[in-house]
Amino acid sequence: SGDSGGGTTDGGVAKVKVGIIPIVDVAPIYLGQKQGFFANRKIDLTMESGQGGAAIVPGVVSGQFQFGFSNITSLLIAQTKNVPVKVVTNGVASTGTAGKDFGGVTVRKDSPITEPADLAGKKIAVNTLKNIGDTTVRESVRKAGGDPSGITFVEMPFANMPAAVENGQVDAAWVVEPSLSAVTAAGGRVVAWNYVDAAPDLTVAAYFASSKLIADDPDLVKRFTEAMNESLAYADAHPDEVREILGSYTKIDPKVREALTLPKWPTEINKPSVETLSKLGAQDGIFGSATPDLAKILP
Amino acid sequence: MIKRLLLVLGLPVVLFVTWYAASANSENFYAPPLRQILAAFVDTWTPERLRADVLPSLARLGAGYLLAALIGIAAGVAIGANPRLRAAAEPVLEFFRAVPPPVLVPVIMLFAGIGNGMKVIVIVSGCVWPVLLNTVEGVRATDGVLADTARAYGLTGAARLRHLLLPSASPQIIAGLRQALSIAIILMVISEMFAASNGLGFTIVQFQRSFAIPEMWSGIILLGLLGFGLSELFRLAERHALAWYHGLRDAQRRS
Amino acid sequence: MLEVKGLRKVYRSGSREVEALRDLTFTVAAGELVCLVGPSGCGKTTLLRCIAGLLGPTSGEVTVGDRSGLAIVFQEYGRSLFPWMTVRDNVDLPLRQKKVPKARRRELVAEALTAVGLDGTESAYPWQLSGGMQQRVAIARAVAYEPSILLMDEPFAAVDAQTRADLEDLVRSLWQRLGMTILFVTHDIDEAVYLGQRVLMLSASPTVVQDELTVDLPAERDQLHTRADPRFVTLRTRVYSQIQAAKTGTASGAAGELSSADR
Amino acid sequence: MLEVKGLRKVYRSGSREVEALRDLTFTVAAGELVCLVGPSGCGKTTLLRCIAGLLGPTSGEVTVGDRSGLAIVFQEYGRSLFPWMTVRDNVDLPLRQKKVPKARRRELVAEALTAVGLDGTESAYPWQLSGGMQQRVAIARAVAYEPSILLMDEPFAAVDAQTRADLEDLVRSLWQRLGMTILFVTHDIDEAVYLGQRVLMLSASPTVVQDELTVDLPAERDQLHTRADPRFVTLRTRVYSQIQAAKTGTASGAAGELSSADR
Amino acid sequence: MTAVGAAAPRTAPGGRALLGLSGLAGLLVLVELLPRTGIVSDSYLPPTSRILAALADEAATGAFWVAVGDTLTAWAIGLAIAVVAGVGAGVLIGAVPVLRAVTASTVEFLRPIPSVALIPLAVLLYGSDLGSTLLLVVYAAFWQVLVQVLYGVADVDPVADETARSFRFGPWARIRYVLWPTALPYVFTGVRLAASVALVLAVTAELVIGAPGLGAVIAVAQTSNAITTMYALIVVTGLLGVAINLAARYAERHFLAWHQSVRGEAPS
Ligand SMILES: Nc1ncnc2c1ncn2[C@@H]1O[C@H](COP(=O)(O)OP(=O)(O)OP(=O)(O)O)[C@@H](O)[C@H]1O
Ligand SMILES: Nc1ncnc2c1ncn2[C@@H]1O[C@H](COP(=O)(O)OP(=O)(O)OP(=O)(O)O)[C@@H](O)[C@H]1O
Ligand SMILES: [Mg+2]
Ligand SMILES: [Mg+2]
Repeated sequence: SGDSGGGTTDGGVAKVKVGIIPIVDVAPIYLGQKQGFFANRKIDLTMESGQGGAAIVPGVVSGQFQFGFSNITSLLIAQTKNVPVKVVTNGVASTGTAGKDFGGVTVRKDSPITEPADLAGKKIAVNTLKNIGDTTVRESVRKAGGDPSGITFVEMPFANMPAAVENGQVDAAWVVEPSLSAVTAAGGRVVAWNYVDAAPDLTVAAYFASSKLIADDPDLVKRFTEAMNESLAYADAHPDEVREILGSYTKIDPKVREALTLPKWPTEINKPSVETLSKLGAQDGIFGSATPDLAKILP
Repeated sequence: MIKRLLLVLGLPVVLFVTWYAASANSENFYAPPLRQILAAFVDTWTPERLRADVLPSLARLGAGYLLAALIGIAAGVAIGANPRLRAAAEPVLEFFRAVPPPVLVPVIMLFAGIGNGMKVIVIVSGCVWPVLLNTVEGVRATDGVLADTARAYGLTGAARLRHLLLPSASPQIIAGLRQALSIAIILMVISEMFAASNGLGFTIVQFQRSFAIPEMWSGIILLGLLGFGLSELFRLAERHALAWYHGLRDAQRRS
Repeated sequence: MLEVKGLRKVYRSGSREVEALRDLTFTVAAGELVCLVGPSGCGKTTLLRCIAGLLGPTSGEVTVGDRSGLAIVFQEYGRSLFPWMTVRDNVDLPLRQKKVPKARRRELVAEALTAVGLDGTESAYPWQLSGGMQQRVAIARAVAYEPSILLMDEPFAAVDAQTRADLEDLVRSLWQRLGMTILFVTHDIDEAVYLGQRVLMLSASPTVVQDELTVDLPAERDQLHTRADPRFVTLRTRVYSQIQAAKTGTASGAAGELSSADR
Repeated sequence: MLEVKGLRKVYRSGSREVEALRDLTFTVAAGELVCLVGPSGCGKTTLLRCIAGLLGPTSGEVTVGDRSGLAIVFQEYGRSLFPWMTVRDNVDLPLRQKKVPKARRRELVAEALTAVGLDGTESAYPWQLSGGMQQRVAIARAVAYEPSILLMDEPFAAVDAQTRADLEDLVRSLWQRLGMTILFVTHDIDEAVYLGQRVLMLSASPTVVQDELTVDLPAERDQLHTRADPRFVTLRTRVYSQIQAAKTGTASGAAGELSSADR
Repeated sequence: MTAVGAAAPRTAPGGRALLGLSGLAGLLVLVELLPRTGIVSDSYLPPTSRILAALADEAATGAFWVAVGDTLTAWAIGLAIAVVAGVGAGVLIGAVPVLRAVTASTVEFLRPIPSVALIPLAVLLYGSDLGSTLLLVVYAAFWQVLVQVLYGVADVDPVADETARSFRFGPWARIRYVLWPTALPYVFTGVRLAASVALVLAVTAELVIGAPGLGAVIAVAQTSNAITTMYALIVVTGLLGVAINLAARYAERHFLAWHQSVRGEAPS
């Protein structure tokens, strides 16, 4: 079925499906939908929540979804394999402030690890191997003067990390909100702010579309991008509304929702930070022998 | 021999040729031409790769499967032979049976950590069911006259188990073991989606995530080949273990 | 010793309810050989199952000396053999359960199979044998067991006349040699009279003991002479008429009188 | 019409090889009632299976007029009944397969069950019946089918003497009424002589036709008088001695001469 | 001396249900005690009481019931397709020896391919609609039924089959009256296996792909670190499994009343 570029149009209104992961990062699109930024541009938005790239990217490529949400490193990998997708606008970015970011490397209260360099040679949990987590954590260690080559990364869902750290199954875990709050609430400490260490104001994720849609229906892409940018800006300016909207599509505990650290939602993609991620990835060998062509993946 | 080879390979060859032809000009990123997949197969599954990824998987698979067979048969006999126990245990077992492994894994991780033990338990947790259910049903279906004979001659306890219940349930137990084999492979893949750093399932999932689609398909083909190879082994074992049964069933059919 | 007192058995399954046995009372002394006859479906198999402890009575009581020395030959011989075992193993298994030493077991198995005329089939599976051969395996199994109580449910139904005669003599000689208690169900009236010290006759359903008859033939019997004995003929005629009475439902009173006068 | 020519059947399974039938040749004319006797394990069941087309001969030939009108009562009566069907359905099913109209089917089923004495068990399952009752269900099924060729493998082995006599008369009256061809395997020599127009005697393994005997008794037979007929006694004695000869392996020559002089 | 008196009454059907409930109750108590005694931290495995409270909260929302409905719909349709296809193919393949020989290797090749590996394919074809859930459900459940049917068909009693042949039953009648009833107990086991596999895959597909249903709700709970809610939802899938099994058992008692396994347990 449908590789129909802009979805079915009904009185000029385009039905648009967006593949997202139901986490804090995508709050702007929900907020924007609520504020009518998409309806104003004749976009009838539906969110399809998947667990990650494995479900979202094929959906976008085949036209089942018009847009998707993915972290930058995954998109860079996709580019090296010539997956026909392209970024349309920014998704989410690091706050750039150590101590106040939405993700970091945590350890148990009584852990001997106190600074990033201590992570060398340890076992660290990340949500996906060979992706943005491990490359940026290595960079933190490297910058602190440690040797990242001996680190063992273990893959597990964020939700499991607090327990794994607590039980000593791993020495440290890279977690993001809301699991980060759970760890610190249980007395865990953050020893490294990997996003902050990797690059200033790191762009973490972006919205993308298939090359086919971009070629066939540039107007829809333009309208979506505008609406998205408006949403991003609105979210950045209204943290309270963000915390409120989280209650509608996540099950984050209301108390945690009030306290958790929100990310930044700039409308511009921080190109140098993407270049850094590309360099880090290449350094860690996650692109194989290829190097991502940034011009082909970024707008 | 040649006839058997023809029977075994006939349909697969036809299907592969069809696939090859149908996909030759495929533009779809996720459904590449078989040509590419086969090329990727050769490049990917080098002997080192097999040793590093397939061997650990097979070890976990073997351990999980054997454990599941043991538990399934032991518990199945106990439950099948004892209606009260069955009444008490069945709802709890059905409860766990309905919980999907991907959501069960985190719970298992709580208790079993993240090492090989966890993966083996995940395999067991999934493939014990067909063995258990079939054993229960097989034991329940033990012929009444035969059971009476055993009782009359004082076959109780272990002897009853060894000489009556197990052999008479064996056709169904074997059916369960057969089912469990392919489920074990499936769960091997699922278990390696969590906290793994090597293994066939892990590798396939990595390929999937890194958009190495021909390599991913080659991994799926390897899974299929693995399943086929194991089932051939199984068939040989079954021929041996159920010789009496096949003889009995074929006795009059062969004319 | 075997004692059945007021035994009643009702089968209930779903809405169907069958009173297989109404009220049975009789005893079999230790070392006695008693034959049991009765119309088809009157509850003979049910009775044996109750005696063997395989079926609980609905009411009444069954007392058996020592069940551990009890062997039974089922009417459904085919289904009572283990299809996954060879003939030898089928006969051997109960002996192993009884912890008979290996050498003795080998001896017993070989003897029993020879006695029933099954030499050379030791390593065949039951389903490779003819019906009569299967039945003889079941007999051999019981015989090799050297039971103190032997229950046999139409054990010779599937064998030819000559083999049947041989097996009858086998049962009598075993009985005399080992002094066991035997309860023998048969449809063949001549066989009942030829074999037994006593013949118990069951009525048609609702089943009670219709009559019993002491067989006052000499202990030494043989196929030719015993069967030609005029006393034998009288006895068999009496059983025959009793059974016919049972089938047609004639009250057992008169006939019962007749035979008891005979004892 | 039924013709068996040079029939040989060897069972092969694994290393075991059994020559069940060596060389059988005989014919049964249309509408004839022939009884078949022979020692246990000599291949009678195997022969019936070959005739019914359930088993291919190793060599030789079996010609049967029209197999579509053939019915068979198996020796393993218990296993030949479908446990998932009631007695009524077991008897009815072949008729449905034959596309007999419903009303007629109901009639045939009821008649057949009454004839074998099983009124009132229509809605029971086979495993709720006694051995003899199960066997009678199998007989009723064959009888209701109104076959043109009827093969019966020890069909009365599990029923009591009186029922057996009744069933014997039933078979003869059906045969006379419907004019079917019947091949009847039995171990009871009296039964063979009482029922048949001819008795075929098989030898022990290696199996050949050892002898055959024409039963020159009047067509109207009844249990009391026929069995008392001196001719009957002569005939049964002859069959008995032949079978004994077969068992002990005596060459069939002399005995064969004897009986052929008799024909 | 051994004496047998009147038969002791066996477990009545009501008693059976009671036993089953007590088994479940035991599990609940265990889960209550594990965290309470500190064997595992209650933030990772909350006690039964908290899970049940969360379950009650969930059950009060309409969205929850919609999700349950979605999951059950996908389950029922997927299972129905898998059973019909599995039984049909199984009987056909089982009854025709040549077909069996020809397809055996292909079946063994396809069977161990995990549904999860087919997720990209499913998304490619159906996005995150019901279709992709169904594809995964049917693919996984089909094999369960097929293999059971194949073994069941092989279990036909030769004497019963010969009886049918001797009465000139056609192929269809032999399947209908001999092969099918023999295979039925195996089919029941197959359907029970398939029913839970279908449920497992319906939830898994929703979890990973995000098709609407319980799985999607679980995914949200997981990413939101809402552990208690997650367990509550797992309990729901488990309870669905118990309910499905109850229905299967009921059907079995009805359709297999003649079978040794059922009649053997009738009170005697
Ligand atoms: N499992 C059962 N369920 C219900 N009824 C049964 C069951 N077994 C036997 N019966 C009934 O009990 C009665 C006695 O059966 P039983 O097998 O004891 O008879 P029998 O004397 O051995 O007959 P036969 O000589 O034909 O073997 C019969 O009417 C039979 O239908
Ligand atoms: N399926 C089989 N496999 C191997 N051997 C068999 C098989 N069936 C029968 N036989 C052998 O063939 C021979 C003849 O068997 P068959 O059943 O025809 O004898 P029968 O004359 O019917 O005997 P009975 O009177 O005891 O029923 C026997 O020696 C038996 O062991
Ligand atoms: Mg009986
Ligand atoms: Mg026979």
